[in-house]
Amino acid sequence: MSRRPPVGVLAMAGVAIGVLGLPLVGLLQRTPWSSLGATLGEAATLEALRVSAVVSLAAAAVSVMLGLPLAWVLARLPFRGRALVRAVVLLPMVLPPVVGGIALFFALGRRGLIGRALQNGFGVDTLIGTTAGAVIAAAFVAMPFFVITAEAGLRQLDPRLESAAATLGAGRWTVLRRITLPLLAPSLAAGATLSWARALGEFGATITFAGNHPGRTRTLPLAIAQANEAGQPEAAIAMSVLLIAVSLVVLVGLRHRWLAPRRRWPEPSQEIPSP
Amino acid sequence: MSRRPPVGVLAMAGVAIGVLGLPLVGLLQRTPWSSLGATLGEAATLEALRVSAVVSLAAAAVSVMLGLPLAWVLARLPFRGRALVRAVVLLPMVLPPVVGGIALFFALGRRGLIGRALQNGFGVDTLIGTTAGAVIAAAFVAMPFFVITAEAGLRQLDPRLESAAATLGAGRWTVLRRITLPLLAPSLAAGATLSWARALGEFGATITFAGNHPGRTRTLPLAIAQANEAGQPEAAIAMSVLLIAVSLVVLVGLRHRWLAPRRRWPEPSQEIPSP
Amino acid sequence: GGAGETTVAVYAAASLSEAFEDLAARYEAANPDVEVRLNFAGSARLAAQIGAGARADVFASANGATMGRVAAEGRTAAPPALFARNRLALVVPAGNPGAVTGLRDLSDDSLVLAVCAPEVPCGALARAVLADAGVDADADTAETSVRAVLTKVMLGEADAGLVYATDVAAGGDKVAAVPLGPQTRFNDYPVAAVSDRAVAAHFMDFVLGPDGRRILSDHGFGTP
Amino acid sequence: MSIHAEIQATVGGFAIRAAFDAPAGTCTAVVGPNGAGKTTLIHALAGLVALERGKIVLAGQVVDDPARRRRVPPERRPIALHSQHNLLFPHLSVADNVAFGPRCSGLAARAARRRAEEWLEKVGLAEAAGLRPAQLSGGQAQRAGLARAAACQPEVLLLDESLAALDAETRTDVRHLLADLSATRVLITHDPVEARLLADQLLVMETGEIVQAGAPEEVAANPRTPWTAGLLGVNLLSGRAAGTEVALDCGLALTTATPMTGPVLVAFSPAAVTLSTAEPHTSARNTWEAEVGRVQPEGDRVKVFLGPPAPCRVWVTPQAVGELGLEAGSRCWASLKATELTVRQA
Amino acid sequence: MSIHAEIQATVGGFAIRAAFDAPAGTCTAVVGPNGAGKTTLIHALAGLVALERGKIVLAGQVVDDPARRRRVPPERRPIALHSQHNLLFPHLSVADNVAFGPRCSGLAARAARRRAEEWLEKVGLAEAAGLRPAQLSGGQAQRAGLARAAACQPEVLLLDESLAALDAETRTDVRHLLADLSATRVLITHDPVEARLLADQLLVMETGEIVQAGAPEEVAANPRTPWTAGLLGVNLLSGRAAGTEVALDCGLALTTATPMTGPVLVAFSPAAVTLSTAEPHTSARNTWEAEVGRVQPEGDRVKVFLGPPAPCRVWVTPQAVGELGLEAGSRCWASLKATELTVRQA
Ligand SMILES: Nc1ncnc2c1ncn2[C@@H]1O[C@H](COP(=O)(O)OP(=O)(O)OP(=O)(O)O)[C@@H](O)[C@H]1O
Ligand SMILES: Nc1ncnc2c1ncn2[C@@H]1O[C@H](COP(=O)(O)OP(=O)(O)OP(=O)(O)O)[C@@H](O)[C@H]1O
Ligand SMILES: [Mg+2]
Ligand SMILES: [Mg+2]
Repeated sequence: MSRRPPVGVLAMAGVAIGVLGLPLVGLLQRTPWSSLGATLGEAATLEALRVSAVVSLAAAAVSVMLGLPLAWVLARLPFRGRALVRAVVLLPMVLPPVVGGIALFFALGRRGLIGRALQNGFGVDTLIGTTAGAVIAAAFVAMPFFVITAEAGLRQLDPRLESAAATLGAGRWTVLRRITLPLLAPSLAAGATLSWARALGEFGATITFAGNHPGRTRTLPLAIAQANEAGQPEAAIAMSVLLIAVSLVVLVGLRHRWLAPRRRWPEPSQEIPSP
Repeated sequence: MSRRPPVGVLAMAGVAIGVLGLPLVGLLQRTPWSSLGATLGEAATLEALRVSAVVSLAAAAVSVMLGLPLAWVLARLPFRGRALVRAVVLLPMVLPPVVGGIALFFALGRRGLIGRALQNGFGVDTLIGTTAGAVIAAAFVAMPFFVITAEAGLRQLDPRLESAAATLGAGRWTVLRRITLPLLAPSLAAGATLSWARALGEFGATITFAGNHPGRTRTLPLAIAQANEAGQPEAAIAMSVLLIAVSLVVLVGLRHRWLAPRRRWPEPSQEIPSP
Repeated sequence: GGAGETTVAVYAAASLSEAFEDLAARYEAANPDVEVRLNFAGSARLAAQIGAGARADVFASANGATMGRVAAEGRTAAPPALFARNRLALVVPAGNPGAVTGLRDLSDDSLVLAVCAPEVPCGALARAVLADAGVDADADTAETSVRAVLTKVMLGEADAGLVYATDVAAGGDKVAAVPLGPQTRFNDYPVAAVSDRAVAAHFMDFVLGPDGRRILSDHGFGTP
Repeated sequence: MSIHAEIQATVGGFAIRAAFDAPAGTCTAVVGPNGAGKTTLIHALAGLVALERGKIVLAGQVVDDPARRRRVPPERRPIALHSQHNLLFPHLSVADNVAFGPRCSGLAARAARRRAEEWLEKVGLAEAAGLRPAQLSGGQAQRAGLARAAACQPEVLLLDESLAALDAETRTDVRHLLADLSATRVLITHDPVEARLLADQLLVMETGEIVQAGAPEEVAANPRTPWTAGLLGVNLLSGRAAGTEVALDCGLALTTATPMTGPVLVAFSPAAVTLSTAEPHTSARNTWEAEVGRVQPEGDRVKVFLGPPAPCRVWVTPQAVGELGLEAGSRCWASLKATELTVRQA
Repeated sequence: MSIHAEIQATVGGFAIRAAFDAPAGTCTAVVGPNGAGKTTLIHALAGLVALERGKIVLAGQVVDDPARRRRVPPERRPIALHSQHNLLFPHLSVADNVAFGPRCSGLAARAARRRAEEWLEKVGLAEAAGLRPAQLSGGQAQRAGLARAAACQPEVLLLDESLAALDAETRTDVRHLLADLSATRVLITHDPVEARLLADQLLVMETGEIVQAGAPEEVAANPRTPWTAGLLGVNLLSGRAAGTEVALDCGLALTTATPMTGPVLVAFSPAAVTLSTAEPHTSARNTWEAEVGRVQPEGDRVKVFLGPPAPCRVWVTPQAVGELGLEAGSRCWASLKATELTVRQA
C-alpha cells in the first residue's frame, strides 16, 4: 500500500519541514562565518563543547540505565497507580526547567529531602558546581523521553515471541538479551537519541541546579546564553551552529533506521511501486 | 512471559522513580500551602493558566496537523536525504530554547527569511506580544516529539493489514481512517501527549520570540519565571504546583492505555501469573 | 594564580559578566595564589543556589531586593555594600525605523516596544522613569532580563527598548541610543560576602576599592 | 520421557479440563474441532498457560503443581513447542532461528550452527538458511519453525498443526521425520490420516475436554461422539436398545447382533452399506429407503450422503453411481448387515 | 467474471512468470511445492504485487498493463483475497472485520452487519462475532478471514490455503460453501482431494512457473513432472522409447501399447501394479522383482513403496500385505499390464 501520497499530505509535510527547518536556515544565514573560526577555536568554547559532550552522554546513559527498568515495569507489571506513576514520569517535561532546578534543590540540596543522606552516606556536600549535578539535572529532564519511548516499544512487542524463546530453553536473561532487546533496539535507539538530544539542549535546570561553572557545568547552551547576555550575539550564534553541526553529524551518522523500528516487512514500495 | 521481575530491575526502576519523583515531592513539601490559595486566586495567575491552556493545546494541534503528514512522508516515502530531514526535525530539541527563539526571528521576524512575505501577505507586522507567536514558538519546540513518535508508530505497523484492507475494497482514505489511524492511535496519543507536555512547559523560545505579554503570551512558565526573578519564589512554587496539578489531571485522566499502544495480545500476566 | 592554592567562588549577576571577568583577571594578577571561580546567572537563580547551600564566597547581585532576601535568610557574612550604579537608556535599532526621538514617542501603540518586567529592577526603573516623564507606554513585551530587551532591538524586531546604559555598548553598531537627558533614578548593585572566609572579604574589598571602581567604570557603571 | 498430565486451566474465560498419560517415546495425536482447546492444552504442557488445578509430571518429575506452588518455567522444562503461528524471530536469520534452541542448551555457536544446518537440510530448507523469516513463503516458514523446535532435541516435542502448510510431498517426508524421532511427541492435527499414521494414542478434544482417548484404530472402531465418528469416517446414530432391536432417535429401527438395553450408540462404516434401486432381498437384516443428498467423489470412490430416516454416509464406486443413477434428490434402498453394526451404551 | 492473466513479476529477487485463463464462475486450483510462487501469483492478481510485464484482464477490462502504464489499484479491482496469514484487523471485532468489505462497497452499517452475521453463521462462527481476533483459535481466525473475503461478494475470490487450519468437518462444509459460490475462484491448496473436488482447472506451479494446466482428471492422467505425479498419486518414470519398448533411465525395460520414439514419460496408477511373492505368469507384459521400501497404511488401503529398479508406489489391500508378508526390506514381484501404461513424449 505505498502509492504516491496525496498532494495535500505532501504540502502539509512541506509546511512542517518549513516550520522546523526555516529557523535553522535563518540561523545559518545570519551566522558570522568570518568570525566563526575564531569563536570556535577559543579554549572556552572547546571546553564548553567537552562539558556538553560529557554531560549529555552521561545523562543519556543514566536515562537508559534507569529508564529501561522503569519502562519495563510500566509496560509489564500491572500494579495499582500505574497510570499515576506514568504521569509523574512525564512531569519533568511539563515543569519549566527553572522550576525543575529548584525542585532538584528541594530533593537533593543540602536541606533537601535526601540531602542529609547524600551528605552522610556519600560525602556529597553540594552538587552545585559539579559535573555530577549537571548530569543529574540533564537526566531529570531527559529521562522521561526515554521511558515513554521504550515503554511504547515494549508494549508493541509481540510477547508470544518471548514465550516462544522460553519454550526453546531460553532463560529470562537470554530472552532479554537475544530477543527482547534486539527487537526493541529501534525504540531504544530512538529513546536514547531523544533523551540525548534533550540533554544536549538542556539549559534551565542545569544553570539553576548545577550552576554555570566553566569546565564543570558550563555546557554549550550555558555558554551560548552567557555570550548572549554578555552582548556577544555573534559568539552565541557561532556556538549554536557548532551545537547544530555536532547534533547533525551524530543524528545523520546514526544509521537512520535506528531512529525508527527495524523493518520486519519488506519496504512496501518494493512490492507496490506507484504506477 | 511475565513473571515477577528480578529484584535488580525493580531496584533500578525504583531509583528512576526516585530521580523523577523526589524533586516533585520536594516541591510539594516546600509549597507554601497557606498562601497557595491567594496566589492561585489572583487574576494574573488564572490569566496565565488560560494562556497556557490555549497556547499548549494550539501548539499540540499544530504539531499533530503538520507532524502527521511529515511523519507519514518520513516513514513511507523513500527519498534521498531522508536521514537529513529526520535529523533536522530533531534539531529544535537540541537547540537551547533562547537560540530557538532567535532562530525563529531569523525565519519569521520582520527581517527574517519570510518576514516580508508574512507582512505583505498576511499583514503580520510583528509576532511579538501575540498569542500566534507563542503558539509558533511552542509548536517549534514541541512538534519534533510528535513527528518522531508518530513515525516510529507508522513503521511498526504491519503494512500487510493496509494491503488487506485494499483487497477488501477500501480506498486510500478509508484505509487511513479505518485501519491506519486506529492502529496508530496509541502512538498518535503518545506523541500528542508528549508534544502537549513539552509545549506546556515551554519557556525560552516563547519569551524570546513572542515576548512576555500578560493575557497574550504570558503562559504559566513565563509567569513562574517572572515571579522567580522578582523574588517571589513562593508564588513561583505555587504556580508550579498548579501546572503540575493540571498536567497530572490531564495525564492520569487520559486513559492510560492511550500513552501506550493498544493491546493486541492478552495482557501477558493473565496467561502466566507468577508462581 | 599558581596551582590555585586558594579559590574564591564569586557568584555574579549575568549582566555583570564582562566586568567581573575583568575584575577576576585583575584580582588573580594581584593575588597569584588565589583562583577566582566565577558563576554567572540571573540574580534570582544565584540566590536560590546560595539558599540551597552552594559554596559561594561572594555574591554580586543586579537586584537589591534579591540581595535583601539573601541577607534576610542570614546567608550573608557581612552587610551588603553598593558597588555599581546603572542608568536607563532608550535604544532603537540602527537606522531607527520607528523614528523614535524620545520617551514621548513610546506612547505610540504601533511601535513594538520592549521593556523589562516591572518586577525586575530594570523594569521598575523604566516604569518609574516613564511615570516621571508622564508617558503612558504600552509595552509589547515585559522581559525578565535586560539582555532580552536588547536582543529584540538588535534584531530589529522591536522598534525601541529601555535598557541599562551599560548594555548599549553591547549592541555595537546594531543599535543606537536616543538621549534621555538628565536622570534622577538609578539601579544600584549590591555585593556581599556570603562566606566568612578571609578571601571573600578580600575580594569584596577589591571590588569596592579603586581598582574595582576603575574596571566597573570602564564597563559603563557609575558609582552609587 | 513419559507424560502424566491432569490439566485445569483457563485462557480468556475459556476453560479446559483434560487428563492423559503418554509413555516415553510415544506419539499422542490431539484432534478436535476448532476452538476445542487443543492449543491451550499443549500450551499448558509447555508452561505457557498456568494450571489452576491438577499437575504435570514428566518422567516422574513434577513440573507443575499449583497445589504445592511448584511451577517449573517453560525454559527449564525438557520440552520444545512448535506453535501454530510459527513465531519465528523476525530479527534473526532462518539459520539463527533454528540454532537458537541449541545455543540455549549450551552448545557452542559453531556446533549450534551445524545442528541448525542439519535440520534445515532435513526439512528441505538448506538454501534458505541466510534469509530472514519475512522472506519465506508460508510453507517455508512452517518448516523453519518445525526445524527450530526439533533442533532443541527435546525430550518432549509439542507440535501444533505443524504440517498444515506443507506441500503434499514435503508433508510425507516430514511425517517420516517425525515418526523417527525418539522424543515423546504430542501433535495437534486436523488430518485424520496424519493422526492415524503417526499416533500411538489419539486424544479427542471437544469444548475443552478430552471426550475420548485410545489407540487410533480403537477410537475409530468405537467413536464416542458424532464428531469423532465424522472425523474418522464412521457413521454414528443414537437410539434405545431392547435386546437386538434398536429404535433409533431418527425413527428407524435396526437389528443388531449384540443384545443391549437402554440408550446406545450404533456405529457402522460407510463401506458397510449397500445401495440398490429396488428393495433388496438379501441376507442383510436392515433395509430402508432413503433420499440421496450430496454425491461427492473422493479420490477413487464416491461418498453418498443419505437423508432421513437415518442420515449417514455411504461409500460406493463411481461405477455404482452411474449404474444406480445416484444423484442429489433421487431415492434408493440401503441395506446393512447386522454384523456390521457396532453397538455401545451411550 | 473471466480472468485472462499474463504475469511477470518479482518479489525480493524471486521471479514468477505465469499465464492462464479462467472462464467466469469457474474454480481454478493452484498447486505446487512450498515457495513455488503461488501466493505471489494471486497477489499479482489482487494488485498487491506489481507486474513487470504482461497484463491482467478481467471480463474484458484491463486492470493491469505496465506497457500501457495502466494499473487499477487493489481496492478498485472486483477481487477479494483471503491471505494465508488471515491478517484480521486486530482493533476490530470479528463481526466488524467481516463487515469491513461490505461497508467499503457502500453498504449501510446495518446491512453490512447483517451480511457479516450471515457469513459468520455460514462458517460456524456466529458466537464469536463480538470477540477480538486475538481471542480466536487458529481455525476460528481462518474462518473469520475467509468470511471477511467472501462477504465482499466479489466477482473474483482469491483463496490462499484457506482451509488448512479448519477441522475436518468444517472443512467439508466450507468446501461446499465455496463450491456453491458464483464468483470466479482461484484457490491455492496443498490438498489434492480439495483440488480435485473443487477445481474446474488445475494449475501446477513450480519455481515460479506454471508447469501444467488443465482439468484435474486430465492433469492426473498426464502429469508432466514427478512432483505433479507424486501429488496426484501417479507413478512417473522417464526413459527412451523405441516402438513399444521403453528403456527406462533406471535400467528397466517396459513394454507399452503405444509405439513411440525418443525420450518419453511413462505414467501408471499405483493401483495398476499387482504384487506377488513368486514370479507371476500371467498376461501382464511387464514384470520385475523389487525390494519393498516403506509400507504405509493410508485409510483403508496400504501404500507400498518399491525400490529399484523402478521406484514407484503401489496400492494394495491390508489383507494382501499380510498374505504376501510385505514389509520394509522384503522382496516381491511386480506386474503391470502394458495397457495400463500412459506414454508421453518428455
Ligand atoms: N486470549 C484469549 N481470550 C479469550 N478467549 C481465548 C483466548 N485464547 C483462546 N481463547 C478461546 O479458547 C478456545 C480454545 O482455543 P484454542 O486455541 O486452544 O483452540 P484449538 O483447539 O487450538 O483450535 P484450532 O483448531 O482452531 O487451533 C477458543 O474458543 C478461543 O476462542
Ligand atoms: N519479501 C520477499 N523477499 C524475498 N523473497 C521473497 C519475499 N516474498 C517471497 N519471497 C520468495 O518468493 C518465493 C515464493 O513465495 P510464495 O509465498 O509465492 O510461495 P508459495 O508458493 O505461496 O509457497 P507456500 O506454499 O509455502 O505458501 C519463495 O521462495 C520466497 O522465499
Ligand atoms: Mg490451535
Ligand atoms: Mg503461499
